[in-house]
Amino acid sequence: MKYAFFLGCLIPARELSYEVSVRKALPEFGVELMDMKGANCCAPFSIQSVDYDSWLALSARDLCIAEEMGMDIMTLCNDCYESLLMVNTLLKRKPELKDRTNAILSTVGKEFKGKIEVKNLVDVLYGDVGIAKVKNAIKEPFNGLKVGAQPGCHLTKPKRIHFELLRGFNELDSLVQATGAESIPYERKEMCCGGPLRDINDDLSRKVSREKLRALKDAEVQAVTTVCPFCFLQLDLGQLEVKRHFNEEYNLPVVHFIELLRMSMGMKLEDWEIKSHRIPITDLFKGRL
Amino acid sequence: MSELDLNFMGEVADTPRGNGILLCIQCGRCSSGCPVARLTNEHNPRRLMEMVILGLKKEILPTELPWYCLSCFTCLDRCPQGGDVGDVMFAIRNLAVKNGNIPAGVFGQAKALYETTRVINPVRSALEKRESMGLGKLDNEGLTDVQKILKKTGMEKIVASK
Amino acid sequence: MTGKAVMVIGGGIAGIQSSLDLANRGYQVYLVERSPSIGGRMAQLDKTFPTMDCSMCILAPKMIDCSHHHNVKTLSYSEVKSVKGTAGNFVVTVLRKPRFVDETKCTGCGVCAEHCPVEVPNEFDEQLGTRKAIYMPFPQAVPRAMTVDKNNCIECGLCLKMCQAGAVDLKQQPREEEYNVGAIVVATGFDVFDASQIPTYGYGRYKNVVTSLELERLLCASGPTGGHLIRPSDGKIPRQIAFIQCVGSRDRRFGTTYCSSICCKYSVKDAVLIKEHEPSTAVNIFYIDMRAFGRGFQEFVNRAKSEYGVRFVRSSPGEILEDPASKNLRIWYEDTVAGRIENGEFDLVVLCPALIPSKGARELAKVLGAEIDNYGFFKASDILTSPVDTTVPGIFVCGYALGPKTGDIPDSIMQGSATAARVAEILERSV
Amino acid sequence: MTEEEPKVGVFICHCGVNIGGVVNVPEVVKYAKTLPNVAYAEANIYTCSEAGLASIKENIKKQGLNRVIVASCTPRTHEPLFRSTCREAGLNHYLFEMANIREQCSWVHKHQMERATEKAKDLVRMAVARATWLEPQEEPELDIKDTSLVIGGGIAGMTAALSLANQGFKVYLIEKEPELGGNLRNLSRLYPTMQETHEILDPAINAIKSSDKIETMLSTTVADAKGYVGNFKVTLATPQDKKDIEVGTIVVACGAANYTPPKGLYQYGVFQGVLTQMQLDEMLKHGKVDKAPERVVMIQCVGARKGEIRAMDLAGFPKSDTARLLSKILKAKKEEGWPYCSKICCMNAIKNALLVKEKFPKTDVMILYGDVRVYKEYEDFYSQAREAQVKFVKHIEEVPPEITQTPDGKLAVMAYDALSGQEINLPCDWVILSTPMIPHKEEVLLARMLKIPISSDGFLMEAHVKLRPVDTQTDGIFLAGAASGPKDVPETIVSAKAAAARAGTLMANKKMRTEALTSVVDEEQCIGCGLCEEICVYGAHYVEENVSHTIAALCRGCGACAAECPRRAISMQHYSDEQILSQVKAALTEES
Repeated sequence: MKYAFFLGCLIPARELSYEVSVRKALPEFGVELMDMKGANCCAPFSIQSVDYDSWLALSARDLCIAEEMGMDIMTLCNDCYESLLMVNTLLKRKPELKDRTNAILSTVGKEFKGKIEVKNLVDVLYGDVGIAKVKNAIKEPFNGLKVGAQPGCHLTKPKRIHFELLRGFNELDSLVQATGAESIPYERKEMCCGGPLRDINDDLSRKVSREKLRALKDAEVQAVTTVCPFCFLQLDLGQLEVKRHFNEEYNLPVVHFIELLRMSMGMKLEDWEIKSHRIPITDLFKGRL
Repeated sequence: MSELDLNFMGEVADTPRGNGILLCIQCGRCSSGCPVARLTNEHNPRRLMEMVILGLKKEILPTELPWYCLSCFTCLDRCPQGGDVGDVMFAIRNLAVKNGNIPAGVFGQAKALYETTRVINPVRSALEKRESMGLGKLDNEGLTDVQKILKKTGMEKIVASK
Repeated sequence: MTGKAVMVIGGGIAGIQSSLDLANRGYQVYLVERSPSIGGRMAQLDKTFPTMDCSMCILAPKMIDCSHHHNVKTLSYSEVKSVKGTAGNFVVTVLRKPRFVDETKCTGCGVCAEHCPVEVPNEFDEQLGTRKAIYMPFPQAVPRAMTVDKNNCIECGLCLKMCQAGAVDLKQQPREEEYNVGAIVVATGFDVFDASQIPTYGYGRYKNVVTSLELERLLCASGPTGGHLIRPSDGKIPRQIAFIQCVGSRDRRFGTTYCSSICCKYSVKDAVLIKEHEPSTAVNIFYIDMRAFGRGFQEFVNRAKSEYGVRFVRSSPGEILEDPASKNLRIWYEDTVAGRIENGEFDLVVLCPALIPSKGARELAKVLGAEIDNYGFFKASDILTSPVDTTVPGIFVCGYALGPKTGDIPDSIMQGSATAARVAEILERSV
Repeated sequence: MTEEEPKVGVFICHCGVNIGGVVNVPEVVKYAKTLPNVAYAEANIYTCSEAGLASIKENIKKQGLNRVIVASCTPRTHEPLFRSTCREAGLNHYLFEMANIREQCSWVHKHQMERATEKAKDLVRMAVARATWLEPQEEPELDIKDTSLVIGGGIAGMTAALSLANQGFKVYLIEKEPELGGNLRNLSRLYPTMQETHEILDPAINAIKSSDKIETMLSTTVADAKGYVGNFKVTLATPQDKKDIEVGTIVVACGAANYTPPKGLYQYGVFQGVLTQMQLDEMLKHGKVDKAPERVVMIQCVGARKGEIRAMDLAGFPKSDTARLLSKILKAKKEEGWPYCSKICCMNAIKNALLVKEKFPKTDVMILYGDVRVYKEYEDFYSQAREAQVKFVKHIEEVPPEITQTPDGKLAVMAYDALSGQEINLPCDWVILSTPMIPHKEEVLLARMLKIPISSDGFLMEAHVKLRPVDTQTDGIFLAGAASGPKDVPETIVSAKAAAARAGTLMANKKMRTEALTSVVDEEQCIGCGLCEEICVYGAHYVEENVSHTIAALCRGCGACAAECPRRAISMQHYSDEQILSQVKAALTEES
């Protein structure tokens, strides 16, 4: 299984451990990640807010690169996934949009044909690799660790697009269960982490992440796992910000799901990766680091 | 007394992703699920749609009303009339930006995209860490293409304006 | 004489009215009803708006008139299989499903049901109450005969032994009968939108979220709780009740974009009823447009507000969450007039679902060769000038088989009579 | 008193919990057995169910009962049912009496169980007392003429007339205007299909003209109406002369009128640009518009849904200046208007809004509403309007919009948007008022002549709002179209065909039985003073050779003549003095 590996910009900038974990864990399942030469940013929320055509063209350009590589794209971040998936779906369904985008892409010698699919880490692990394979790759299961899984908005919404792909957060839940941990239901699981408002309205962004942390705390989870780097940032770094601004302590360790998976497969996290978690995870994952 | 602009609703409806404004029946399913609306009365997607229908252009475009939205699409999934509230918010933001109302954060990301093909770039220490890990450098080969595209779509003017 | 015979398919109030008008006029009527008894949806209701008549009290006399009428032959527990021929001379094959009880002998005494060991949810009570494998859907059923539900029956034969009238015959076979009629009237009624298709309302997952039809059964004297309104989860009397309008109606996601026309009216009626039963109960109606149209209804809403203190909130709630311990429901909504996002705790939530075509209506339309509209209801040949004609000459339609074009019971009745006029018009001319 | 001893059977109903939940039914049964002449008594769960009826029939035969009492619910819905059961068992159905122990006992004394049971016993005792005096009656039989009179040549009247003609009956169709068409004539298009009105009217008018069974008389009204079902004698006032006709049934299709607001309401009649929807429709139809309007504002529910200030939830008032607004609300006195929602004005407003948009695409149309009360599949029509950029704004109805005129002659509407709390000022060219359908004034005269009751809001009253929507209290007279309340075109046509069916059924049977409940004159006692003829509202008495006679078919059994007669010469069949006095005596005897 080969994928055009769409890294995005937040992970290489601030969450290297996510990239490293993916590069280490996925080969175990026979997944080959081919780097996308010259890929540009997926044009997330901020760019879509500025200009519609730029969003279509920029996302479509990445889709063209993957089409040239002849492989489906695999994204890690929810924003990249939503942007590329939406454009891929819109251009396939609406010929007038496709022509409009190809008119812009022609200036850079690219043409969108709509030959590939857009997938994210959960799709690949749950859909293509399959739960059974994931399960028997687990060497040291977490036997009942109480984990709150934060799917992130664009993993499951807008349903209108995802609905046909029958995607929901129960895929992430079953992956978490596969590692031996227990995915604890908590109120307002579908709610946003507040990420997109960061740098636009930090006060509100913190208030939303605080609601999320409060709901997780009420459900008495021992750790939080995320798929989207924005959610990770909001819930991990966010706990420090919430402590400073609202003087509330949650100390909920937050880990990327891929790190949880690596640990359950018996791989050890390196020191710098452990330090990159602002909320210490050392005592929770003793013996596995 | 606020002055009403007759064809503001039409303008939003003709902006890409803005057509949903014509279907809104003001039922309130979107606003009660909106995470931000539950935290502050400043933001209410339903009331914003109502203000667009009324034509309160001056109360919306130059203000921070368009910039409370998380684009988490909870509203869009709940709208019974296919009003696509989430999409209409993007249309309103596009019009706000055309009117010169662009938050610093958004402008920063747009500028970074124009200069480095990425909206967020690693600090130097993170770059060195990557090289030491043997993960290679982040390539900007697509920069000329990105700039050509932004020129064609006219977004270049917005980025270069400030 | 075929010219003087008519087949009415569907034994609800519309079908009954059409049959009565035709029979009183001298036509031989064959009334085909798929379920064990005629009466249709109206039989399930407690009271009707705006007069607060008890639904069964004004329906039962008509049901009995219909079944005792010398010109009406009721074919209950039967379905139309095939139709051949044209207006004035149709040949209809009707499948008489085996009810494993001889209708002529059975007096409906119910002794067999007392001894039947099998107990299953009763469809008539919207699965809230139970019935035995040998059962009668409701006390005033017409025809007054028991029916054996073979896929739940364990063939223990107890009913056979206990029946003094010797009416039980577990070997009964389905049989097909052919009827030669001059015209056909379709009155197949409606089914209720499956509210679980809106997951944020939790219908099917939260016990205390019920549909308005289930509420009617809870309020009805012959219902599973004998008319006492209690919470399905713990049987307590609800103190805080919420009605939510437009669940499925006015919704593009499910193709039911129409307004079902009666939900605003019956929820005000139910609210007033509940307030009469238990004045201390707080009743809230969440609506988008309070569509109490037509004579007498706005006054009814005003009285509900001022006299009974029913609270009307202009809002369609976003989501409902259940407190796992108390099974109470927290509704998140925005009072759009006050412009405030609020959440309230309720111990019973009633969803007012859209009315959709009844199961089998599409297949019947195919059998009849009649067109259906884009909602799946029977298509009127001309909405304005011939509202009760289908696209097939000689076949007419009345009641909610016509879909939202039918408002409430008086509309069904008027359409029933109108089909009688149409039948008379074409058969008079031909004879 | 009939020859054989009265043997009374008493059937007491539980009606599930409705009666059984309050009244101790077994105790009442036991008590009934102790009453004089009671040969049999039993309780049933639902006497109106087939089991109950079967038990009555069985016991009439087995116990040889010649009187039957059912103690259950209201005779209004169930007396015909129990009477036909007695008839089927061979017992004259006037030897039957009901005691209402539900509406008049268990439902009203829900919280005093013992006293309710005592009252139930009293009611049964009274019924048994009366039963002993009951006598068999024969119902007069009438023959029904197979011609029908349809009053009103609008779409309702024409549809009814055509349907009756197609059913083979002769029809007189009269219309007070010089041409057929009624209200639809001055409408340009019809919702929801937006068909031109003449596409509907012309075929109907042509069919009427070419039908040999329909005799149409224009500019004709009803001068007087006498007679009874099957034999109505109606005098028509035609332009030339008076004409008498005899008909079997009458279909009233006189339609409804449009409410014209009083001068000054929303400046109607004061400012030139303030019009009603009908006037706008006419203007659009005849193209009398020179300059395209920049904006049109429509106001819903003008003169409708009034009667009391709606108890809107003012607690949740938006943040704009509450005190000033509350004072305005209190000042908005109880406006003159009709209490009901006339259900066609929302659709009519949307139709006109779409017509304006079609003719002048640039014009901005805004509709101020309280609720958008489209219904049925018309919701798609409402969506179509929104997609055509018609703006729907829910305004605070307690503060009626104020219309002012700007110096340049334009109008300005000031209103409050309930959904955003904004005070909005809308400069516009026209203000269109959506007004309800209201009853005709002439209806009152027609109703008095035909003895049809009028409901509180002025429309003709149907026999039962749910189950007999096109019948009236007077047998043989039916209602079609807007005469019995606002209706749109499809509903009008359905009600017209229904009225035609009901009238047709009656005339097809050629014969009919009517209630035996009429007055009877004892000719020895009667001195021919004529007081009874004077008092009788239904004209059912006439004096000949100074003896008074009853017209059985006309008599509604109200008893006014019997009460008025100084010689006590008149008695009411089935309600003789002895029967009623025995009930009174029974009621007063102390519980033994």
